[in-house]
Amino acid sequence: MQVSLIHYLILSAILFSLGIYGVITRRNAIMVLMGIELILNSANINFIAFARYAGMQLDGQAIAVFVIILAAAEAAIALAIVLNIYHRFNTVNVDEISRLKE
Amino acid sequence: MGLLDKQFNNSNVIITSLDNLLNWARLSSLWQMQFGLACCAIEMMATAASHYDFDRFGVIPRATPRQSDVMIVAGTVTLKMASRIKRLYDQMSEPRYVISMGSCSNCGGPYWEHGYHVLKGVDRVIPVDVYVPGCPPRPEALMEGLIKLQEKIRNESLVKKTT
Amino acid sequence: MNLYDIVFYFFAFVTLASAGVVVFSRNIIYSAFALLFTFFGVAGIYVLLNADFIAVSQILIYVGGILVLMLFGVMLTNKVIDVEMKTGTLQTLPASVLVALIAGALCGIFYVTDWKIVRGVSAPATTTNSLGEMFMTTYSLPFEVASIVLLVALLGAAMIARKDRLPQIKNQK
Amino acid sequence: MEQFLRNIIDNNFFIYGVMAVVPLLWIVPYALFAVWLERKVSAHMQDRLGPMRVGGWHGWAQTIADILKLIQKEDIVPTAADRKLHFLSPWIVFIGSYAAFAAIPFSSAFIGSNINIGLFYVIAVSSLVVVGILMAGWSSNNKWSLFGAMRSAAQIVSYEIPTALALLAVVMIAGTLNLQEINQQQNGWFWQWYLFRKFPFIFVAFVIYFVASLAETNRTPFDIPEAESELVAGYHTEYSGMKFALFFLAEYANMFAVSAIGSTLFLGGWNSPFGDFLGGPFWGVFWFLSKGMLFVFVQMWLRWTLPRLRVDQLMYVSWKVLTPWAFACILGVGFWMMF
Amino acid sequence: MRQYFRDIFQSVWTILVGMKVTFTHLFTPAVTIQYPDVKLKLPERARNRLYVNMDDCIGCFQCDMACPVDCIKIETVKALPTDDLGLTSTGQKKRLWVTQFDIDIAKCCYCGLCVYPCPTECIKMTDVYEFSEFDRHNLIYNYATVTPAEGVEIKAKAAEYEKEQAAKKAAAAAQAKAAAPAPTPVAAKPSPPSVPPTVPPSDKPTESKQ
Amino acid sequence: MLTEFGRVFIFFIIGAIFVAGGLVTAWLVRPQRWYPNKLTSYECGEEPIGDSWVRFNIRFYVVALIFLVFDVEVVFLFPWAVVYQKLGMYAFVEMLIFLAVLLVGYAYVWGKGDLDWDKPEPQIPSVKGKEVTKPQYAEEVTG
Amino acid sequence: MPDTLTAPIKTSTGRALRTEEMVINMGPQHPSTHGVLRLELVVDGEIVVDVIPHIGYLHRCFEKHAEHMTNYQQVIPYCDRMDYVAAMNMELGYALAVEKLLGIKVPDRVEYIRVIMAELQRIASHLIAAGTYGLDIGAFTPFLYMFRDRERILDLFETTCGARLLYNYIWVGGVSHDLPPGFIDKAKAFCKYFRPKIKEYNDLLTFNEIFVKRTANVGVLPADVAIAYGCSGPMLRGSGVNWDLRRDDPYSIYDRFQWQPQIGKGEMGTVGDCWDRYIVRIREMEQSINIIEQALEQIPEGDVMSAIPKRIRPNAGEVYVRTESARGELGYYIISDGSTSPYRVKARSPSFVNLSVLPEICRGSMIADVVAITGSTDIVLGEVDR
Amino acid sequence: MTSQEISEKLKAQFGDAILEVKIDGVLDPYVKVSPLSVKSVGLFLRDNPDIQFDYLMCLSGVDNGKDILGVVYHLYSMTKRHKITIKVDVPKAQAEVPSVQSVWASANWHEREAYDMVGIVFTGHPDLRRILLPDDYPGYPLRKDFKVPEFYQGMKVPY
Ligand code: SF4
Ligand code: SF4
Ligand code: SF4
Repeated sequence: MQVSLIHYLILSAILFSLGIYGVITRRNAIMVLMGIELILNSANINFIAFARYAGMQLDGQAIAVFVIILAAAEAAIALAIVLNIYHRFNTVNVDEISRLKE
Repeated sequence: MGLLDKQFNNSNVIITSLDNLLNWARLSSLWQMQFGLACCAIEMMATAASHYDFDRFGVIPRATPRQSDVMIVAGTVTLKMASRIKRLYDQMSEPRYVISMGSCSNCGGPYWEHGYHVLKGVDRVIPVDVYVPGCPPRPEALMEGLIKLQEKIRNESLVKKTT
Repeated sequence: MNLYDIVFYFFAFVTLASAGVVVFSRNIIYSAFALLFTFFGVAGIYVLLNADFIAVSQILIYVGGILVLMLFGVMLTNKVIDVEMKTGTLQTLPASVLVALIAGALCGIFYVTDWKIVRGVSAPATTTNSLGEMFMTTYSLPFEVASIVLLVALLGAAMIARKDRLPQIKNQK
Repeated sequence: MEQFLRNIIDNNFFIYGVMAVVPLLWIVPYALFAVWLERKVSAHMQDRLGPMRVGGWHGWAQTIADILKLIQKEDIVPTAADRKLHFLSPWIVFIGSYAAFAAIPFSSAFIGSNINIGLFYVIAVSSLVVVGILMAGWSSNNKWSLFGAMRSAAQIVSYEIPTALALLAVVMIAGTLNLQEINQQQNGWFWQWYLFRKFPFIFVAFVIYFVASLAETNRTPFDIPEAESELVAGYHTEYSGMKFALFFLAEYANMFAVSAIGSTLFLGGWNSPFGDFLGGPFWGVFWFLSKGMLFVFVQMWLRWTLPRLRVDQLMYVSWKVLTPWAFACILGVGFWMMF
Repeated sequence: MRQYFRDIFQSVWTILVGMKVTFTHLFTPAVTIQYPDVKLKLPERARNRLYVNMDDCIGCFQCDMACPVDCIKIETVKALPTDDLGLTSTGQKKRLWVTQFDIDIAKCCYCGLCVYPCPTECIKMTDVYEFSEFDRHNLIYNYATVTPAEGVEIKAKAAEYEKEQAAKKAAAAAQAKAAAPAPTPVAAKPSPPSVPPTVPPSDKPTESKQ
Repeated sequence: MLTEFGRVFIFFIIGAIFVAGGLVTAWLVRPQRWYPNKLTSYECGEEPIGDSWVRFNIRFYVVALIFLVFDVEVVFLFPWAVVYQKLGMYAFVEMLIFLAVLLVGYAYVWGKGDLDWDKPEPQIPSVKGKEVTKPQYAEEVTG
Repeated sequence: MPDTLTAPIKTSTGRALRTEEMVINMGPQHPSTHGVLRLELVVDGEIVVDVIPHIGYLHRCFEKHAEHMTNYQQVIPYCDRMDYVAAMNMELGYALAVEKLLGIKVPDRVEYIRVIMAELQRIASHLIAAGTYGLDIGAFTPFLYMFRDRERILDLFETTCGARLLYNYIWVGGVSHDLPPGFIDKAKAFCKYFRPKIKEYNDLLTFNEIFVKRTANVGVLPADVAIAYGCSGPMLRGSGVNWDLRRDDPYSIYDRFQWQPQIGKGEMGTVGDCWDRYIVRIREMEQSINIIEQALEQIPEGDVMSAIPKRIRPNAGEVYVRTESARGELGYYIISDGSTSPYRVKARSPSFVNLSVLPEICRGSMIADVVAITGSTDIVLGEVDR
Repeated sequence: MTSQEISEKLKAQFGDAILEVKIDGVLDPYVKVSPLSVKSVGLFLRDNPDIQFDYLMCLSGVDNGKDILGVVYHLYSMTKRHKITIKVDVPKAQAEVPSVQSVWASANWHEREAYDMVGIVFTGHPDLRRILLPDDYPGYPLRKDFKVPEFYQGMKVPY
């Protein structure tokens, strides 16, 4: 079967699910962030696949660039927060943190 | 299990020429472990310095034992240091060689009699290939020791020696 | 099956397999390093989709930036011998079910939808040029907004991360 | 399958494959030669002779013996180390630095891959090395390695900014990221080189690029990640034998890669400095390699002249000296081109 | 701010100055002595391996006593009146067999202290420095001209002679003072410190060159 | 059809093949005589105290954070630089704004000292201890 | 989650580490510990929280050997081996001490020869100090230049006494050989050769901005701390204390020469930083050249062996004699019980004392600074451990 | 100030704690003090404005034979430029001397060395560990009755 849009979409869907799985199941805050990165990547694949196949043209790519940039900003802030939390509570475990907060 | 772990029973042209090649490489590129103990180390530094230039033989100092081929024990080995030397020797990757430089590491040197804290010869903890006498040995003497060691390496062989 | 397909399957495999490692590995440092391959694979996918600029940006930002940041984060917050390192998981079963559902639904939707595939769209010769023009023209507002976002990220991150960082060096024994 | 095979042949797969191998044929002899050269240069700068005995004339076979010896060395993975990552990291480091050669134009007729964002690609792909180094340092479970890796990562990452900004100044004039095109634009006599245009902005950019590239390749005065007098051997402290050789090779490959980029962007790449004199694809290789080696020589020269910086000074240089000046260059070029 | 620019200027300037220095050295001839091909002539007073001219040694133990390291091991046996050991080059008569004269060159610290007290100037330091070995025991140099076997023989002879002498003396004493309590002739010759050589006799030929 | 990027990909493959080849050759040749002492971690001949996998200090981090933001900025700057000549004034002004905003951030982190690698002020030791009365040094000694 | 799994790691002094701290052993095999010093660093990231020096890896039992020798003369080779880079200075101190014990006066020529040798040795030693210091900071080339020039001094020594490193030259009551013919010319030629070389070192290393930035304001040792810790030599002078035993407690014939002790002035940073200690050494080399040139001019003819006693047998008593070795105050405390060998010899070695201040000045610096500071104290382990 | 004056001052201040003063007939004049007073003597010597011994040149542990160990302090004043030797004798069985580490910081390592070599315990020393020899080394080598151990950690010690 010729690889076409659908392949990319399914690929991104699986990647997305994996990301979601990571976000849900992992307790380590950094792991959660990694999951989020996976999700963002899968979204980007969609954008670009549409750009290529579904006439979104370069707009898709431009949006993808913005997504990447947002991802970077998000990663920076989120990791800074994680680190700060770590300094406060000496753990990056999400449950632990919510318990300690009380 | 690599080639160097093997021992062939009889030699042929391939093995001999391979032997020669590998031995040549090993003897031409003896990286020395940067490691000096006492006065002899100063002469060792002088050997590496401009006037004598160890680099001519392909000897360059490496700071980590993992990447060095020859350990030049230059100086007095004390009891406190002996276990460290042993450990460092252990950490070197094979094939590895040891040159004992100077009276002290040969057999305790001037400290052999009353040195309550001096190991009387580094060969009590690690195997030594070449002993370079002198206190301290002149740089030339160290080089001569190195050439001796190269000679020894040249004669190593993958073929099992029938003794 | 032509070369294009093979390469696609290769990258898809790299991406998914390493993403799997990221998600399922018990060792967070493995997860972090597996992320390298995920990003790389995704970059390959982008290339296949004619998005060369994005692909390279992906490598530059994700691998060179975000991943390094993550690695630092992991190394700063985890001890390998800790229990934490082997990150605990929770609600594995419900999560699996949920995620399977999501995946199924998504795939299904993607599959059944009749995408309006525009054929014959050849990629522009230089995406960079076009992208540059677009940033300057069509997307000039988002472009400037991005700068603000970045500014905020910079300030925020620096502010949050900054703490009384200097250790107390006691001059007393 | 048949289709596949035909595809391969149709696509000149082999030719491309061969083309991809060519840089390798350059890198390995070059690395051997560069190491030898470095030892000779350093020796003569220090009033000594350097390798003299191995192989006869001026020890020309010295590095060959070295590499043959490294192949014979036992490979040690400490018990405390993480074996998988320990194994993986030389791959990443070497592949990362090798891949950069894909976009480097060796001559007008030879370039691994004439991608139109070549420059951007080279910058991006070199960041793979950071991950490899971090992996090496972390997996060794050795304190010196870890320090070396951390420093290295922080350093490479910080100097990527001035590097990119300095290159950007050229890109603004060139209007393309395609290295081959950039080369073609500098055709002619040497004053056509970007180095001498828009004086002094590009010149400053060039200096910034050169300094930053020293840091990216961990050369003195920025060799703190492997600072022998502090960190023993930095991130490859625990590596022996062939794996170490790969790190070594990667380092020298990197040295050449940054030199190649520098000469392409600032010194006209494969262009002859004297108009058409000795021009053409064949001589192009010659000019290119000699310009690259000139850079490499200067790197060596600096290495044997300077002491090394401390970590905080390193960051100072990157963030407070090079980056602002690079910005200034960009703005300067921008204004120049506008008015 | 001024400091900032000053620093930058200073750095660039001093780096250039340094580069000039190294660059000029690139073209100054190297000072290296290419050792195995070129060998330096050592000065006259060079202190390297010891050499003992056994023809001149009278076995006086001076060098042994002077040595701070105790690496000289000498064993002498009184020569029989019948033996003629010859003269030293300074014309002194040798009265002792030097059955063992070992210098453990591996212990020696080349201080030269043994050289000065020697009455016949037969122990001296030479300019030979190339004598590394694969086996440490080869570094014990025995200079004695008598082989170990001969040494044993000489010792035996000497002991015999001693015994004879003692017997004679005892006899004489007994004759002279038959009544007096005989002095007990203890084992007349205090057996030489029979420390076995710490190492098997080396197969190295005795140093006789130079 | 093998695009230019396909050729790049071949470079990756060749690189990998080279590494593999090198490692395999070495594996064929080299000896392997491991024993526990050889595999201990190197720490200048001492036995390591504690593990090196400890938590590192945060100061490695802030640099990476700042870097990330600038990295992203570079991604924007490249397409801009390429089309700069073509678009002229408009692009220039737009980029000036973009840069200005970021430079504000840059100035901020510079001012706040986040660009500095954390370095404690040099600690100058002093004579201490309760019983101490600092002796005075005569001129000719300290002068 | 608190670290329940790991017991708190402790340093060798028993201090438990905080979470972010870690202990690194620098040495005994480390390129920049100048031999077999081991520094136990407690670091927080790159910042050094505490330094615990461990010495003794080269303890060669000098004092025990001295007691076991059969006569006083035999101790001299062992003195050489304490500070092997400045062996002449070590011998000189010992010879002076025994001479004081015996009450001998040595001939003038001997005094001059000793001064020449001691000063040449000081230059040789400072060359090693400065060279390895450059190495510590990462500059390789100056090290080799300095070794190259040091080799000339060694040549002078070798022609005089036959040994390159450990001379056994200065004896109780004299020296072992008279100067060889042509020595004075060669020494003068050396002085002439050497002066311009100092400028070369300065160009290449001393005033290099990177070097300055690496060493200035690092490891500041104020004068009072230096005195309290008993520092001496270039270490003390680097802290701005104008104190040189050659001038302030003159021995031998140092009062006959014109020269200036050099002190740190804080030109590049604070008084007493690493750069000051380094520059003191560089400038001292110049002063030593001055002394040597004067001595070469003034040296009288005479016999060098006349005062050597046949038998050294001092009366029971004790003496503490100190001299300025290349590293500082070298003291010999000799107790004689009236026999031919010393009852007790204690060497107060300058490096040992100088090293003890290291933890003070290292605290709160960075790892790279520790290297710089250790280098600037210029220790020789043979002398620290004896 | 001459040694005479210094010793007189000391005598006036400490009286009985000054056991012996020897100024003539020796090369280095010395004052012998009782072990327990050594720290206060040190403080006095350092802080008295006329004396100001701010520099501890050397501190040696000595085995005086006859089961007596001794500590010898060589003091110098940088400001006043005079010196004196202080001596302390302690019986081997109870070799304890107060530490002067807080008086002169340089005493720290010297005392550790004396402890290591001769086995004198300096009370009040902040960190009295062996300094030169390994921690588990048997005996104090500079005592006259020291016997070289046959083996140390499995390594043969004598030749
Ligand atoms: S052999 Fe001599 S020179 Fe070498 S370390 Fe021993 S005493 Fe020093
Ligand atoms: S040179 Fe010195 S150590 Fe060697 S034998 Fe003579 S006196 Fe003994
Ligand atoms: S001093 Fe001379 S003569 Fe006497 S035993 Fe020694 S070598 Fe022989």
